[in-house]
Amino acid sequence: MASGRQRLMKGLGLAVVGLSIAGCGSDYVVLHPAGPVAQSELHLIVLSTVIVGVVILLVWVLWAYVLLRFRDIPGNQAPYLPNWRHHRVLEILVFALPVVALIAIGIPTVRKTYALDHVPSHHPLVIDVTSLDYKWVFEYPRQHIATVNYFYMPVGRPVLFQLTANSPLTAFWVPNLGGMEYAMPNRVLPLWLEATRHGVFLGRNSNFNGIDFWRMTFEAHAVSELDFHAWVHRIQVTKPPMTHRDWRRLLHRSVTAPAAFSGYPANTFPERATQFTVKGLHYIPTREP
Amino acid sequence: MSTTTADRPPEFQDMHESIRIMGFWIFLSTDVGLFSSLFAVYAVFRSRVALGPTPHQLFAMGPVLTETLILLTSSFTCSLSLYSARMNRLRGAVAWLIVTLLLGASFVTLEIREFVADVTAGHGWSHSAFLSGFFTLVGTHGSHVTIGIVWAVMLALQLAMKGLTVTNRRKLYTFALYWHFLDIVWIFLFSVVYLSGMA
Amino acid sequence: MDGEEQIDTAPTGHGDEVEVGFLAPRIHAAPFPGMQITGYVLSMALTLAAFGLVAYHWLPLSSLVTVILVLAFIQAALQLGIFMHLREARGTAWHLPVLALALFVGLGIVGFSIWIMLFKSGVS
Amino acid sequence: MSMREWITHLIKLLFPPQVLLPDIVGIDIGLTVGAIAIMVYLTVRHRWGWLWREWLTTVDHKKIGIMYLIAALVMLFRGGVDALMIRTQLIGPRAHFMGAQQYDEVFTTHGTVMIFFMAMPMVFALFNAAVPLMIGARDVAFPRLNAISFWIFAFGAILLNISFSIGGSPSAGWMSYPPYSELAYNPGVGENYFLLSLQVAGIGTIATGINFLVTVLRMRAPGMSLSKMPIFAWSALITSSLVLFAFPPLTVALGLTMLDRLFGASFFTVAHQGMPMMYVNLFWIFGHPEVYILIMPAFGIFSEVVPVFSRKALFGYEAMVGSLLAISFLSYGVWVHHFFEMGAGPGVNVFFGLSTMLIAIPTGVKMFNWLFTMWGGRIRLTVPMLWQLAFIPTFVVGGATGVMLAAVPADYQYHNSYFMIAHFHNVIVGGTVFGVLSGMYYWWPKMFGWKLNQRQATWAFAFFVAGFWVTFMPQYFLGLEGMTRRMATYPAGLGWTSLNWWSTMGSYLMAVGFLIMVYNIIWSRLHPDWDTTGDPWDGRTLEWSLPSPAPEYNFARIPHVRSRDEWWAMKREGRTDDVKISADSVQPIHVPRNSAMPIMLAAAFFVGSIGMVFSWFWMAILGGLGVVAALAYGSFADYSELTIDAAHVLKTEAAMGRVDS
Repeated sequence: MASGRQRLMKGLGLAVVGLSIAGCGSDYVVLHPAGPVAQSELHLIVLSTVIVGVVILLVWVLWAYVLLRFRDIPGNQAPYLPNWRHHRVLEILVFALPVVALIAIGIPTVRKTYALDHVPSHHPLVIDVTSLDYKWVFEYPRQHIATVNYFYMPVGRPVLFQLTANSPLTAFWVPNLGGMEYAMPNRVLPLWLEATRHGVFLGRNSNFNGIDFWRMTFEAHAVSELDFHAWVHRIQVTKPPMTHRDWRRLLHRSVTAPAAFSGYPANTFPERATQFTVKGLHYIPTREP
Repeated sequence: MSTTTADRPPEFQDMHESIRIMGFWIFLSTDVGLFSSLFAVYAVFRSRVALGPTPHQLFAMGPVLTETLILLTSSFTCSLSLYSARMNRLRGAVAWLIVTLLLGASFVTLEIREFVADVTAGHGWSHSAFLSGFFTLVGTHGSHVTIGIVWAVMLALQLAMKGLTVTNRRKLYTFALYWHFLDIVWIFLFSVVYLSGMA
Repeated sequence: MDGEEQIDTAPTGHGDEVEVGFLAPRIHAAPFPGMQITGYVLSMALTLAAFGLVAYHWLPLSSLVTVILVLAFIQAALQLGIFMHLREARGTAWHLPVLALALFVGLGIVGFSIWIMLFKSGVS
Repeated sequence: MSMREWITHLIKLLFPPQVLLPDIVGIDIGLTVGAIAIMVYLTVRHRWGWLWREWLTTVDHKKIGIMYLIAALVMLFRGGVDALMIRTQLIGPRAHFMGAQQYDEVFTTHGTVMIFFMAMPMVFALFNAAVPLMIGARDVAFPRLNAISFWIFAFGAILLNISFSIGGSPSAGWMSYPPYSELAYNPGVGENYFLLSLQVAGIGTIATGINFLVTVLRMRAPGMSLSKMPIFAWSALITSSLVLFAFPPLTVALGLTMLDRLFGASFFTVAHQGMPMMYVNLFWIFGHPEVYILIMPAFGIFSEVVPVFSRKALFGYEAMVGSLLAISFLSYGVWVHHFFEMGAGPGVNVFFGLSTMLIAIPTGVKMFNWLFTMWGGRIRLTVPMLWQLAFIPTFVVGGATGVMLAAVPADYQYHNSYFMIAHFHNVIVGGTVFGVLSGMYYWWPKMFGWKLNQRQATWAFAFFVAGFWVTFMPQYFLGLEGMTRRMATYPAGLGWTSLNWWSTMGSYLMAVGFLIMVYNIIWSRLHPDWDTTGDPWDGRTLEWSLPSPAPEYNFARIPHVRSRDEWWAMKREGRTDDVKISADSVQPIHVPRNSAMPIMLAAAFFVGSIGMVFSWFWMAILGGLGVVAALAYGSFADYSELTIDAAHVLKTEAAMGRVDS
């Protein structure tokens, strides 16, 4: 048994070391922000981790000390105080400690929550996002192009995503760029993100919506402003526009490959809640042209 | 333990029965939670009428006022039933109880007629979130009243069979609590759903 | 009542200790149902008043709903106090704090739900 | 080949992909064979009458507690097997141990079973076993209602558990968010099973809440004022009050979904302006108090266990009670932190984020008070205390990550990720499960009259706790790597492989711990170590003044309570003879009679629910009529109490040496 236990302890030790090494790896997408939103959120994550880490450590040390000192073993010299049940200073202290920790976390929480609610630009790039069953449709209302399961965004310019769903509730999440928001039927929700470095960032639906939920991913390509315009132009020139037939095919429950269109029917992004209807398993906008 | 039994109303003289009354109060407080949730649903869904009627178009004030007055009167007769029991008048208690349940039955009848009229006019509850919320909120109250009527029938039978026993006094008291509670719920239904909808 | 003696020596003695404050029970007994009649008249009056306010548009819409709700709460209090013998109990009236909590939670459910469902996200 | 790859390979060999059909057939055969075996045993041993009289119709809180405990352990097994299936599926990238549909069903039942049919009954088992004895009562306030609660819960659990072999399992997650749970996306009866089983079990739970609220407030022994009440009784009182107002919103949320699915209403549908977020809102108005319903009893248990095994009074009793009250009060106002991502705006999010953080204050006070209770004590490392000692360093991590999740913008990155999964398993397993297991080992001698083998129990503890850390700590990091919950599988190359492998190994360790626990129970039953003193732990509260197990009337003489830890005080002041009775003062005792009504009523609920699940409305109406009939029978029947005469009481007490000569 002893050797088994040793092996277990060794395994545990390895796991801890492994974790701390991996902690620096780029797989930790939340810890490697590529934009100001994720950066701001990471700042709060680190701050709160450090503060609660101090509290955790304090409790662990106190726990270990109490456990070692006050064991019920013969010859224990530690004082035995069977009726010690109050200590004014201690009681105030244990009340004050969490209060201080919470103030330290609470103030930046409030400030950041309000700050992240405003797009820091009057002319953000607008992308209308519709989540369909197991795919994401991105529509650029100004450029009038549409893509499926991937999109391009210029580095250094805030992007306003308008999220909705013509499917069950989903959540839009690009960990490198910043926090998620639900995409839900009957409602359009705004979310802004910005990339400050080039790269391809993996995004996904984080809210369970059916058997192919785990495959409902997309790629966010952050490129320079010039490359972005070149990309838009290329789509406009080389790709066909989305037809109603294409749209209906997207409404089917399926996983599809990335695609792009140089235009899309006007009523595919429902701006008003009454535009949602459901017929069997397929959803069609009410206002057919 | 200093209070003497004479200080207490008859329903509380037996310790076990007094505990049951308290339990019933607690049950009513959970019903507050139930109706609050339904009111919250209704309040949020009120403007979500889709292509169906708005509250203003749907409600007819006349029958609702009649229903309200009937229910208020039944609440009064119910209190008289309990009063008679406390005066040790068995006949009065049973008679007022029967009046109460008849008034309750006429309330439910009027409500069902109203519902049937709405549905036949094409305003079934599947047409909008508002209609779903409305029918469920009012219907939940109506089904509570219906349960109360069944309860009152059984209670009247037991009173007639066994008279004003310790247990029957408690049962009448808890029934009265239930009935008045439904009256309170209706007052809020009347105000929040109907009067605000008409305004 | 055969069990009278047993019941008074029953093991549930604590509940009989009358505690001070608003949890102390109150009992009213009257030879004539005056309270009940008063309650009935008042509830009718309140209902008709609320109805009149709406039917004859005696108030601007903004304050109308508030007034109607206030009237409803008054009437609920009447029902509780007069018809439901709210403060009757044996020993401490423990149902009072529970009802107060129910009211608090109920108002919280309705009020917060409305607030949350406004979707006030300001990004635009 | 490294050891890790080798083990993964072995698992894949043992469980080839897509074994869906054989396992359901296997379970069906197992259930049938098991049921037949039990029936044959009962018939051969002539035990049917005994089962009916002693257990199925009992209204005795002690027996109901035991039945809750058995049900909870069976459900722990079921939910645990689900957990192992989930973890096995995730052992490596693209490890197709089962298909996505089956995976969805498994995680749905795992969550539902663990929360509603394992943790809740475990808590109620301990309430039933301990609370009336602690407060010096002969029974709960409403014994027959107590039996009704149990049987309604039991039939609700059966309803959910038959779903996977009859008709189809629910697969929309334990929260069942619409519109995915609506008919359009989720046809079939699986979701109906979910809705009905929780609805039925919820009725039983509300009844239990009413019962224990009234029991604690009205049934205390004379002299036991609120400020002299054991903390576990306080936690029962507060848990009950949370049940009262948490469950009605759940009832409404489930009921409205049912109306949508079965009767074409439009509450949470996509069409007709339904509003799915309203379900989410109602669900979490229930859901958040629910997690405190689960953790409060654990707090109560630890507040009993720590003083007993530290031989010391509880530090800061008033602060402990105050913090319980504060937590319960705050828990009603924090539910939006489960869906900060719905776009309710910064005002709402900040309000609910800060209110969530506030809960850390009373919780922190409790943590430190337990540590100060041990300070200056003499700590005995018995099994209940070991669970408590494991709880403190574990739960502080779960609580601290809870604060991190409450920081709104940070939550935008944690939500739905494995970070959040790790957090809530950290508090529910590390808090509630450690707590109820501590309570189970603590009150086991009182419930059954024999003790569990300490050595085996310690091994079970070691495996379970080690497994817990290995399972859940990697999941925090998986969350930071962007892995979300409920993924049926995942591709390689995202860096998730090794952490998932460790997590799976940890779950196997926990399974070993559970198996040892079961072995421990069976072994200890076969080699009973009888508790002849009634006070095996040198306890402090009144239940230890009784013999183990307590006689059916609990107290022959109701104690008159003078101080907070009354039994401890009696022992210190040499008043232990107070619990004895004298031969001439014995009085007959009235106890409630057994009743078949509760099980019949619950069976009627069950029949009606089956009717609703399959939309056989004639059957639903039949069930409803059965419910009315059972209630009417209960109302009209004359329930005179059973009188245990004085001679019998005297004989029983004398046999236990509790009569003053």
